[in-house]
Formats: sequence, C-alpha cells, structure tokens
Amino acid sequence: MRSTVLTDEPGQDAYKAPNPGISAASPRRTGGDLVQLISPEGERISHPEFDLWVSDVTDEQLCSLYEDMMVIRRIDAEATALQRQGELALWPPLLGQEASQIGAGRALRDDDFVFPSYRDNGVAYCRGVEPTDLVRAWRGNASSGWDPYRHNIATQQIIIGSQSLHATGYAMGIQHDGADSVAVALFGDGATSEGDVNEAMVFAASFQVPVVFICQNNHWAISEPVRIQSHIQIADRASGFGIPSMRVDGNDVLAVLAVTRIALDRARKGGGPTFIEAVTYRMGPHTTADDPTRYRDANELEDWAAKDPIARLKALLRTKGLLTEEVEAKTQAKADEVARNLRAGVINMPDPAPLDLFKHVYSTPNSWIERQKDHYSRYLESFSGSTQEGAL
Amino acid sequence: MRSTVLTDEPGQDAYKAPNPGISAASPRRTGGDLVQLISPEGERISHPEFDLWVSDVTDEQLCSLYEDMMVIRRIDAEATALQRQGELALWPPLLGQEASQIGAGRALRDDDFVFPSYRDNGVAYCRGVEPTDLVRAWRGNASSGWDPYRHNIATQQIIIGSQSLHATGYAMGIQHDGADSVAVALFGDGATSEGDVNEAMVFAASFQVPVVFICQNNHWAISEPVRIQSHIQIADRASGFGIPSMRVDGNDVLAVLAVTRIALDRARKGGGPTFIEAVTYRMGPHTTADDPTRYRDANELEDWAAKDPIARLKALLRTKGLLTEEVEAKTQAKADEVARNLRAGVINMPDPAPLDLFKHVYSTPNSWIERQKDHYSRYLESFSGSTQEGAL
Amino acid sequence: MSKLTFARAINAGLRKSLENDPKVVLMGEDIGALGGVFRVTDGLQKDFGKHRVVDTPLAESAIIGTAVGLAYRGYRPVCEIQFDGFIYPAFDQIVSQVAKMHYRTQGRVKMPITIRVPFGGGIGSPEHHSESPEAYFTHTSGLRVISVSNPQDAYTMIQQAIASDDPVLYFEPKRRYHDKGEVDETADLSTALSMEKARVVTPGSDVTLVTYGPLVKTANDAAMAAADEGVSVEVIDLRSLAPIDFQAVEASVRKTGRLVITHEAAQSGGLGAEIAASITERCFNYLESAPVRITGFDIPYPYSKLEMHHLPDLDRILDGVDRALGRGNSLSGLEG
Amino acid sequence: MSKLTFARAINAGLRKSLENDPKVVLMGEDIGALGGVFRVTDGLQKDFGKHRVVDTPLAESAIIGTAVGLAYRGYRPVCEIQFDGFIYPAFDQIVSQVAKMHYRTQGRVKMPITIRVPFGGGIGSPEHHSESPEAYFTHTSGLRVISVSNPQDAYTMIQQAIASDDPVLYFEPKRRYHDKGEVDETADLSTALSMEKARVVTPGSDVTLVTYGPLVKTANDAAMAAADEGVSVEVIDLRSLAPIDFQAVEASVRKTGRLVITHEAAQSGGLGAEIAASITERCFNYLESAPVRITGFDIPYPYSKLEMHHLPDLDRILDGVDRALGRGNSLSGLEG
Ligand SMILES: Cc1ncc(C[n+]2csc(CCOP(=O)(O)OP(=O)(O)O)c2C)c(N)n1
Ligand SMILES: Cc1ncc(C[n+]2csc(CCOP(=O)(O)OP(=O)(O)O)c2C)c(N)n1
Ligand SMILES: [Mg+2]
Ligand SMILES: [Mg+2]
Repeated sequence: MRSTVLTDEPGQDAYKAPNPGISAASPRRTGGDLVQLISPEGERISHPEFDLWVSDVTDEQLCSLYEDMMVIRRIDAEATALQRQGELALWPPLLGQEASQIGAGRALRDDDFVFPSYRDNGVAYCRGVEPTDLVRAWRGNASSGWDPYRHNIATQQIIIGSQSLHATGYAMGIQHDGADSVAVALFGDGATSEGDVNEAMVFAASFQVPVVFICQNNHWAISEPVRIQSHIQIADRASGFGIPSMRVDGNDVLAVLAVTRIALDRARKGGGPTFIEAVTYRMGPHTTADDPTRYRDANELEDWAAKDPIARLKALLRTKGLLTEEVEAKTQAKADEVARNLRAGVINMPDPAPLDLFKHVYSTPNSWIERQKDHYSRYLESFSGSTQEGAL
Repeated sequence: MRSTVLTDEPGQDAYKAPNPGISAASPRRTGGDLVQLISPEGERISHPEFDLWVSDVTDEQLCSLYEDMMVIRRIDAEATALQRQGELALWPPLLGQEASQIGAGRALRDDDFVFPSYRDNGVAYCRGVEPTDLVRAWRGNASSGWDPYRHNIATQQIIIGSQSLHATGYAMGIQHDGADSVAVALFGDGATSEGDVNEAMVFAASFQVPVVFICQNNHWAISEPVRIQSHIQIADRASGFGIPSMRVDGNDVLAVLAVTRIALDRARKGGGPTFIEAVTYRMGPHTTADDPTRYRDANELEDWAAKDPIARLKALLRTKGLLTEEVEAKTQAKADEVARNLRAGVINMPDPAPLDLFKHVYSTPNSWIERQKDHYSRYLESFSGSTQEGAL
Repeated sequence: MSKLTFARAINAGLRKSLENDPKVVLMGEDIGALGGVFRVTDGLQKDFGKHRVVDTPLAESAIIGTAVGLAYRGYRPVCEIQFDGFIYPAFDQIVSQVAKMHYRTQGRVKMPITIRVPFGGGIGSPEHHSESPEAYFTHTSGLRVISVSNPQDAYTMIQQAIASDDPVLYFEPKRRYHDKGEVDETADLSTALSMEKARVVTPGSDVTLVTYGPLVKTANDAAMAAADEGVSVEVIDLRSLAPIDFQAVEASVRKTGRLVITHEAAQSGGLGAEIAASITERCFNYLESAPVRITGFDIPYPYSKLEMHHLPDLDRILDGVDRALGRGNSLSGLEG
Repeated sequence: MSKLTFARAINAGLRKSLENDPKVVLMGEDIGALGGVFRVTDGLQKDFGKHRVVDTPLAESAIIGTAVGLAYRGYRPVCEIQFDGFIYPAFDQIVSQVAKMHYRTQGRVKMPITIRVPFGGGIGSPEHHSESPEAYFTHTSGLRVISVSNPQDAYTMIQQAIASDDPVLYFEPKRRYHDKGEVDETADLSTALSMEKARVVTPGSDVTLVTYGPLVKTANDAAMAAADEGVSVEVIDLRSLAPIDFQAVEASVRKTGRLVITHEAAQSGGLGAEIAASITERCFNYLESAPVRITGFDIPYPYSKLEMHHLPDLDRILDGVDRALGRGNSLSGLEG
C-alpha cells in the first residue's frame, strides 16, 4: 500500500516515544498509510489493490459522483443561506466533507443501515432522503425529518458517539438474522473520545458483527483541534480493540468508495467490524452559530482549500475529458433545481399544531399524557372568543 | 525482550485475521511478550533489561516479598473464613493475585497515590492499611475503612472502572503541581470494556499525565471469561490511545515489581502514562457469594494452581537457600499474628450508632439533613421507656 | 398453579416470552452460564442458546445502546442491569435514546426494550447494591416504569413489559427474590390486569397506604398490625410507577381522607412527592390531613449495619399512619 | 456597580475565583480559545493559561471523573457541561462518585467540585439543548443544586459554589445569558446571602408563586400582570434547589394560603412535586387550596416550533394563579 501520503497534518502531533532506554512495548502505528487514488491535483494514482475495488466505476459513474458532490454542496450552501435568512434555526455545514460522505454513501447497498450524525447530510442524500426532509429538524418543525425504515438510515444523532452503539446493536441483529447486510456508524474525530464509541468497538469486536465505523476526521470538534482527542492517528484506536482499520484521504471520493467497499465486503462475508478514518477538513464553521475565527488560523483553511474534494474530482474529470459543457450544464441544472425545491419546501412547510406536542411520546395510550393533553387543549380553548384567539 | 512466554492462555483466543487478500492495516499486537523473571518452576530467568530494575532487590527483600505474599494470602483466607462465619457480609478474595498486588504495591513510593478496586487488598496492605480497616466496609460497619490521605490510597472502588478516571485526574493535579509522584489505577480485565477506562486513557494520553494503569487480568469478570471482553490481548488496548503498554506475568512478583518500576519511573520523568497488563488468575470465587463451579472448569483452576505465585517464589527462595526454617517460622508467625489481630479487630468492632446515618452527607450543615436527623432522633426517642428500648 | 419464588417466577415469565416470540433476546452481564447473580436467568442460555441469551462485555451503556440498535432492527431486547447502582453508566442511553426515540422519529421507530433492575436494599450489601433509582426514570418522559411485589405479578408483568411496544423499566425487589407465592402459569395474558393499573392489596377505610415493590409486604404487615389497634388501613400496590394509576389512589383517598406513602428511595424528589402533590391536587377537599411520606432519608444508601434504620419498616410506617390520623406520634407537638 | 449581562457576570465571578484561589481549575469542552459556546469563559484561558482553563477531550464522564481525581488532590475543579442534555454521560460519575465520596470516606475526602450547566429552553435549539434535568440531581443526596436568575446572583453564587466544600450543580438559565443587570463586583462575599437561602423577589399577599432560574423573570411579569387585575402575588426565587429553603416558602404560604409553583422541567417528579408535598406537610392547615403546578409537560422537550407551548409563560402562570385562587380558569368545572 504505497499511496501518496498527505504531508501536512496540522491537527496531529507525531507520537512522542517514551523515555529511550526502556524497551517496553511502545505503541505501533497501524493504518499509518493514507489510501489515496486521486491526488490533490486531480491525478489518478493507480494502486494495484485498491483499484480493484473501483474498477467497475465507469466514466458515467465518475460524473455521477461529481454530480452528487456538487448537489450536496449546493444543498449545504442553500441551507446555510436559509439559516442566515431566519428560515432555519441552525445548520451544521458539511463543506469540505463531500468526498467522504458521497464516497461512503455510494458504497452502500440498499439493505445496509446507516446511523449518522448531525453533519452527515451527504450520506442521507445518497440514501434518498429528500432535501426538504434534511432540514425539517433544523427548522424546528419536527425532531427528525424522515422515516428511517424508508431509507435505511436512522435519524441524525446529536449526542456525540451514541449512534456507534446503535449501529453495533443493529449489526448484532443482522448477525442474528443471518443476513448479509451491514450497519454503518458515522461519527467525528471528537466522538472517538466518548466512552460509547469505545464500548461500541468492544461489543463489535467481541461479537464480530457486521458493522463499519466511519470516522470523518475533519480536524476539529467545534473549537478543539484533533490533537486534544489524540496524539496519534485516530485510525490507530481500532487495533487496540482487535478491529482492523484503514486510513483514507477523505477528500478523495474514489479512495473513500474503495475502502468503504472493502469494509462492507469484509462485514458481509462474516469478517467482522472495520474502522475507517476518513481524513478530511471542516471548511465551514461548526454550525451556523459558530465563529471559527476565534480559534483557528486562516492559513489552515487555505491549505485545505487547496485539497478541496470537488476541485480534485473536477480536475480528474477534466484530464479525462469528461468535464464537457453538457456535463457542467446538467450538473448545474440539477443543483439549481434541488436548491430551488429545498427552498420552496422549507418556505411552504406547514407549522406543527400545538397538540402535536403530545403525539408519539408513547406508542400506546398513556393516562398522564392524555390528561395533560386534555388540560392543555382546554387551556387553549379558554382563549377562544377572547382577543388572543388569532394567536392560536 | 525474550522472556519465557506462558503457553496456555485459556481465556484468550488468538486474534483471527480478517479476510485474507485484503491489505487493510490489520491490528498489530504490541506487548505480546510476557515479561517473566521467575519461571513457574521457580527458576530465576535472567533478562538483561528488566534485571536492571530489580538488581537492588536483596535476598532479604526477596524474603520480605515472600512474607508480604504469605501475609496477604493469610488475611484473605481469614477474611473468607470470617465471612463464612457470618462476621463479614461479603468478601472478594484475591487468592492467586498476590504477586501482582505485592509486586505493584512494593514498587510504589510513599507519595504516589493509588486508586484501587474492591479486590486490591494486597496493594492496600502494602500502603500500610491496617488489616482490620481492610474489612470494615465488608462487615458493613462503614462505607470505607481508612483515611485515603493517611496511606495515599483511595478507598476501594466498586463501580467498575470508575477509579481509572480518578487516578487520571489526580495525575493531572500532580502535573499541575509540578510534582514527580505518580497516580496508579488498578482494575480488572472486565473493567477494560467500560467507557470510563477508555476515556481515562484518552485523557491520560491527551495530557500526558503521570498515571499508571495496572490491569490485573485474572481471566474472569465474575462468570465471564476474558475473551468476552476482548479477543486480543488486553495490553494491546493501550497502544490505540498512544499509551505504551507492558504485559507481565502477574504471578511473578519480581517481574511485576520490575515493570511497575519502569512505568513509575517513566511517569516521574514526564514520560506520561503506561498501561500494564498483569496476567494472573482468580483462584477463588468472585466473592464469597459466588459459585464458580457453575461456569468454570476445574481443570482450568488446576492448571493455574501449578503457576501459584507463592509456590513459585518459595521455590526460588528454596533454590537460593533462603527458605530457612527461621524464615519459614518468622513468616508463619507474622501471618498468624496478623490473622489473629484481624479476627480480634473484626469481632470487637463496635457497631455504628443509628444517627451516624446522617454524618458526612455534606461537609457543611444542611437544612434537609438536620431536619431528618432531628425527626429520626425523635422517632427513636419515642420508643424510650417502651418495651422496645433495648432494641436501640 | 405452582408455588414459585419470585426469582423463579420471573425466570418462568422470561422463558415464556422467549418461547412465544423469536424476537425476544436477553442480554446482560453474567446472565448466561451463571444465570445472573440472582439466578433469575438460570438455565435460559442452555435452553435458548447463546444468541438469545447473551453474556455481554462489562459495559452498561453498551448494553442499552446496542439494545437500541437491536430494537431498530425489530428485536425486543430484555436487558439485565446487574444491580440498581450500576444503571447510571447507561443513563444517557436510557434518557436520551431509549426514552426519546419514539418521539424523535414521530412514532416510526419503536423501542420495545425491557430493562430489568434488581433494586432496593435490605440484603446487607456493600455500596451501590441497594439503591432505589426509580424516581430518575419516572421523571423521564417516554419511559414506562413498573415494579412488582409478588411472584404472580412478577411472572405476568415481565411478559407484559416485554410485549409492550414502549420501553419499560422493570424494577425487581431483590430482597424478595426468595419469597414464594402461587403462580398461575397458564393464565391468559390478554385478560390479565393491565400493567398500568394499581391494585388494592388490603382493603381498608381509615387511611390509604400507598407503596410498591419491596415495601408492599411491609405495608401489608403494618396494615395487619394497625388492624389490631382498630385502625383500618387500605394498602395500594402501585405496580406502575409511570404512569401512576392516580385514579385508584384517588378513589381510595376520597374514601379514607388520609394518605401515607412509603418507599425506600430518598424522600426529596422521590415518588412520594409526586403522589402527595398529585393527590392533593386531585382531592384537596377530601383530605383530612397532609399526606405523609415514610421514606429513606436524603442520604447516600448507608453501610449495611445501619440500613435497617434507613429503610421504612413496620414501626415507622405505623408512626406515619398515626401522623395521618392525627394520633400521637413521634412528631407530636412539633410545628412544621 | 456595573451593568453586565448574565454571561459576563458569571465570567467575572469565575475570574475572581481563579484570581483568589490557585486551586481553582476550569475544565470543559471548548472553554479555552472559543470561550465556551456561550462565551461564559471568554478570555479566561488567555489570562490564566491552559493549565487553569483546560480544553478537555470530548467525554463528559471523564470531565467529571478527572475532576474527582483533581478534588482528591486538593483542587477545586469547575466543570462546564456544554448543554443540559450532555450531562447524562457523566451521570454515573456525578451520582456514584461526586455525590457519595464525602459520605463514603466519612468526611475525609472533600469534593469541592462545581458543575456548571446551561439549562432550560426557549432559544430555538434542536434536541438535547433545552433540557431541565435539575430534578435528577435534587433527588441525589450529597449534591447541592442551585440556579440563578439574575446577573448579581450569578456573579456571587458562582463564587459561593466554588468556595463550597460540597459539590454544587450550578444551573445557568441559558435563555437569560444576554439579559443585563447591575452587578456589584466589590461586594463582600462573606456578607452575601447564603446560597442555601431563597429570596422574595416580589412581595405580595394573595398567592405565593415559587420558581427559579429562567422563570423568575416570567413569574415577576406575571405578578405585575396580576397586580393590574388586583391580585397580589408574592414571587419567591428559590435560588437553592437542594436543599430548598422551605422556611421561606412556608412563611409566605402561611401568609397567602395559596401556592403556585412553576418550572420548565416535566411535571411528574419535578421540583414542583417536592415543593407541593413539603409545603402541604408543613402548612396543611394554612392552605386554602391545593398547590398548583405550572410546568413543562411529561414529554421529551419538543422541537422548537412548539417549545412556546411547552414552556410555562405568563398566561399559563396566571391561569395557575386563578386556579389557586379558585377564580375562573381553564380547568373550571373539571373534577380531579
Ligand atoms: C455528548 C455530547 N457532548 C457534547 C456535545 C456538543 N457538541 C456538539 S458537536 C461537538 C463536536 C463534535 O466533534 P466531532 O465528533 O469531531 O464531529 P464534527 O462536529 O467535527 O463533525 C460537540 C462537543 C454533544 N452534542 N453531545
Ligand atoms: C458499573 C458496574 N457494573 C457491574 C458491576 C458488577 N460487577 C462487580 S465485579 C464485576 C466483574 C469485574 O471483573 P474484572 O474487572 O475483571 O475484575 P475482577 O472482579 O476480576 O477483579 C462485575 C460485573 C459493578 N460493580 N459495576
Ligand atoms: Mg470533527
Ligand atoms: Mg477479572
């Protein structure tokens, strides 16, 4: 595995060896090599082994990956704009992580099941979630936007790392069913510090269940650089649990596709869990409420802009003569249309009704809820005929 | 590091490599070699590196380690007997783990601070805790037996793994103080699955604080063999956090002494945390309430009896001509005396007074507690003069 | 009808659920070969296999968190938390995931998870083994919480809990595990009393005494002792702690005008507070005296030599009954 | 005197504590360069260094667990939990360690840990960012729990909390962070009102209205509106939630005979239950009507478009006042 290695890793200090002269086992690095199939300049780097896993990717499919990344970036930008305009309460941009999310999302089979975090809108898009449904919760119209069973993707998790356990449990279910689908957990670099993510690896390894952990190391957990979570590479965490890991250039959509397919294939064949670290960068703020100028250097952002995942694929397409005017126009049109629909969907979204408050707390009737609902509806009715009626 | 490796590891399955043909980084084993300085037959195995760390151990000190192990085994046996006789409510025997505990305990400096679990009575003994104080909580006379600041050892933790974080925090304090003492966390193999232990490693590695994690892998967590927690060696867990680890024969008191000293020395010199796996065996039940015949094979116990930590040291002493009648008699006398005192201490332990209930809930007066105490003392007084008086 | 201990009754109920529904999976620490530290799952792994009765690694958050994933996949996990005091590492998964998933997904994802918790004191255990954490969960919207007081209910209600599409915390009074009682294993579940309903276990007319779990037996004993003194105590076993069957309590208090509540958990913010407040709201005009709470003190669970002072017993309950009745009691003469 | 926002007042109090005691250490997620997501720790890392204002890895259990170790070593850690809904992963460390260590060690080991928690709703946030988990902690013996309602108290009480040898949960009403108020930064801490004491913030004679944290402002507004209708409402800001200063509430209720309690947390098992129960116990004969609770519903905190229906507001509080007074209200004519 001799793929090019990204040179600058601003977030990661080299591990400092303990006192010399002491022969105690020192931590070895695994996954130190970064899988890369497209260079930052857009050159296709061939690799005898990983190439096998993307050899079926036709030119057309390359263009389609490009379209996905363009569309999701556009959705992201539109949602950010909608937030700025007061139409959404908050939005967590994925800008810069398009290759990680589309590469992972497009590797999946329909019957795989994804447990995403709040930032994984690109993966949700790949699962067929409607863009309007992506923002429903961020507008405050619902606590989640879609039916997990319709798209085989859970709702977005906000409690950091929690979903890693859900994915592992789901994979226990898959194993129990004797099925060959896979559960996928998505989380960030910060999440690797949470007990839950580590416990998930314990369970996944103990039961050897078909789960893939995909950690998008975007170098930041809000204002904290990844070196606060770990001085060594995130991918190395997995080996201590007996879980093989791969470290991939998360801004290289082909490489992410390849390693995700490898991990999924291993899981399907009974090979157990795999951990993937997709090394990428959060180019935007943590959320629209965040101000990254308070904690990070503009230079760092510039460095990473040079490794932009879309620019990279674009360059490759250009070299391959695939970036025709027609493709550009079609992609643009698709992105425009999706953005238009998203905007329209948001603006026309009906507000929830007050008594929706009490829906779905339980799946069966509950005396406490019924009573409170009854009282609150009487309360609302008590305003009827008064001047405040219109307010309801 | 070519010390002999214990051949049979009943609790640990070999790690199964993932699908062949996939070149993804597979977990490497670190700490795979078991540090051993005394063979199960009692031969001194010389090792150029580790020998250095025990070269100061005189014959006299070897005898003293022997005495410690004999005494603590005797305390353990006496406490077990006291429990059987109804004098203690419960007791968690350490039988078989004497070398791990005395080796670790005797490596410490007075100003180091230990955070032990319920089973670490041997370490507490090394810290100078009175045997009677060791059993106070198990009799139900107090929630803990000693003053942590008097012996620089915290009270015994029951919530599995919790103390690993306390040790790490204490080490943060040491670092902050610029001191060169070390915090030590002791826990079992089962504990490595808890989120807290993993988070402790995250913090310890992030801040590079002077903490040593000592995991006594006694092959069982109540009824669960260690392979349920991990298919790979426990010591390997640490490397994924960037923490060096050592794996030591936990039934070899000299080897445990050596590796603990190495880890302490590294911590004192600013080298950060170290993880030690002491491979040993719980020869008794989990606690006196447990019945291991329900879940484990008698053969396994036999195998491990052949590696008994005390028998091993005894054999070495015999070979070295140190096991004189005098030493035997002195050791026996000491053990007898300690056991006698323990028994007397237990039997003469005064019962707590009812209103002790309300002591120390807070360190400053608290209106709720005062009121409840007042009410309860009135309640108790309400029986005065009645036939039930004697019952108070 | 057979005479079973509490522990065997739960075991029989679990067995029935495992037999009836292939989606039922048991998981926890030491529940396999050992059969759990209280033997409640004795023999089940042997009979249903390691895939249905799963010894998990030692991590409570993961036990509940993976149960959430299993529920997502259509399973009905039954998780054992070994002792009350070990449920806290799983608190986040219970409160933020198990309790909220159905609401979060607008009813699309059900969480038919049962969490079995041996709880309460009185068995001479060290720290963390005698807690009564039920109020943390009854204050958590989205959970159902039940507690059982006799082998028959234990047998029936564990099956009801498992069959429920909502998550259920099932609190087992560990000091009663060895108590025996008649259990009808043939009874039809569909006609059994709903698990939301309380039950009058001793009828009476002077004072209503409300409790649940381990103290139902103590409360009945107290009622008998009171009867000897000519006081008629109506004992209600709540069975469901969330929601509480306030109608049942209300009906009783309208009759008696007096209420005593007893539980082992600390007084402040315990279930007694909710019951006293709700019943005062619902039948203020019927109350002859303030509801009385006889509970554990606001202290960490004490070491075992003192636990009998912490735990409400017959005498303390009777003192509370006297207070409710305005008869001489330990606080007579005290204001406020 | 200076006019400070709530957030700046806490900041100033933290700064004072850092200055006065070298053992004070702040720890949490994003509290350094960012100054916390609410900027409460703004500038403190710059001024006191990375060793005293520590950005920790993302793990709440570890934040509290290492604080326990630091306290063992003689430090006074002040931990920030970023939002209310993220305290649950630390629940075990708080309940089993922080709360019990002093009792466990018979007073030998003190736990002077302050846990700062921005809490409550009303800021249009997504799930887990608007919770009111205080009742979980007030039910946990060994903890002190306080909540502040104005910049002056925020400033003073954060220092009192840090100076306390007992662990303190310090709940900050996040929706009030930008509210301004006079703060006397020179006031002598030793003469300040004890943090165990409640305060009458609006005197009145007809009804006692008890609350804390974010709703104190709302309650005062309600009292003003009631005054317009000729009803005199006495508003009490509890300040301390554990222990509650029941003497203060009692004194008021003996005067008014009527009690309304309001909080954002769910009703069942919320603080309102404890207050209603305790006050009924303490002044049953003075009560003219049942204590009324105006609270959040027994539902998970709802998505933000509905949160104004969940949160008690002026109108709902006035409806409760009417109920306490037996005047026409939304439940008039309903029985029980
Ligand atoms: C348990 C918990 N603690 C804290 C937070 C607040 N928080 C939200 S996002 C975040 C940083 C997450 O970083 P990372 O895991 O790297 O994911 P990223 O945001 O970079 O995608 C934090 C601390 C939370 N949501 N949940
Ligand atoms: C959080 C928590 N969960 C469960 C338990 C119950 N329990 C007590 S000891 C034990 C096994 C611990 O095994 P290990 O860590 O290997 O230590 P050992 O007992 O072998 O010394 C368990 C599950 C507990 N005390 N704390
Ligand atoms: Mg990140
Ligand atoms: Mg063990």
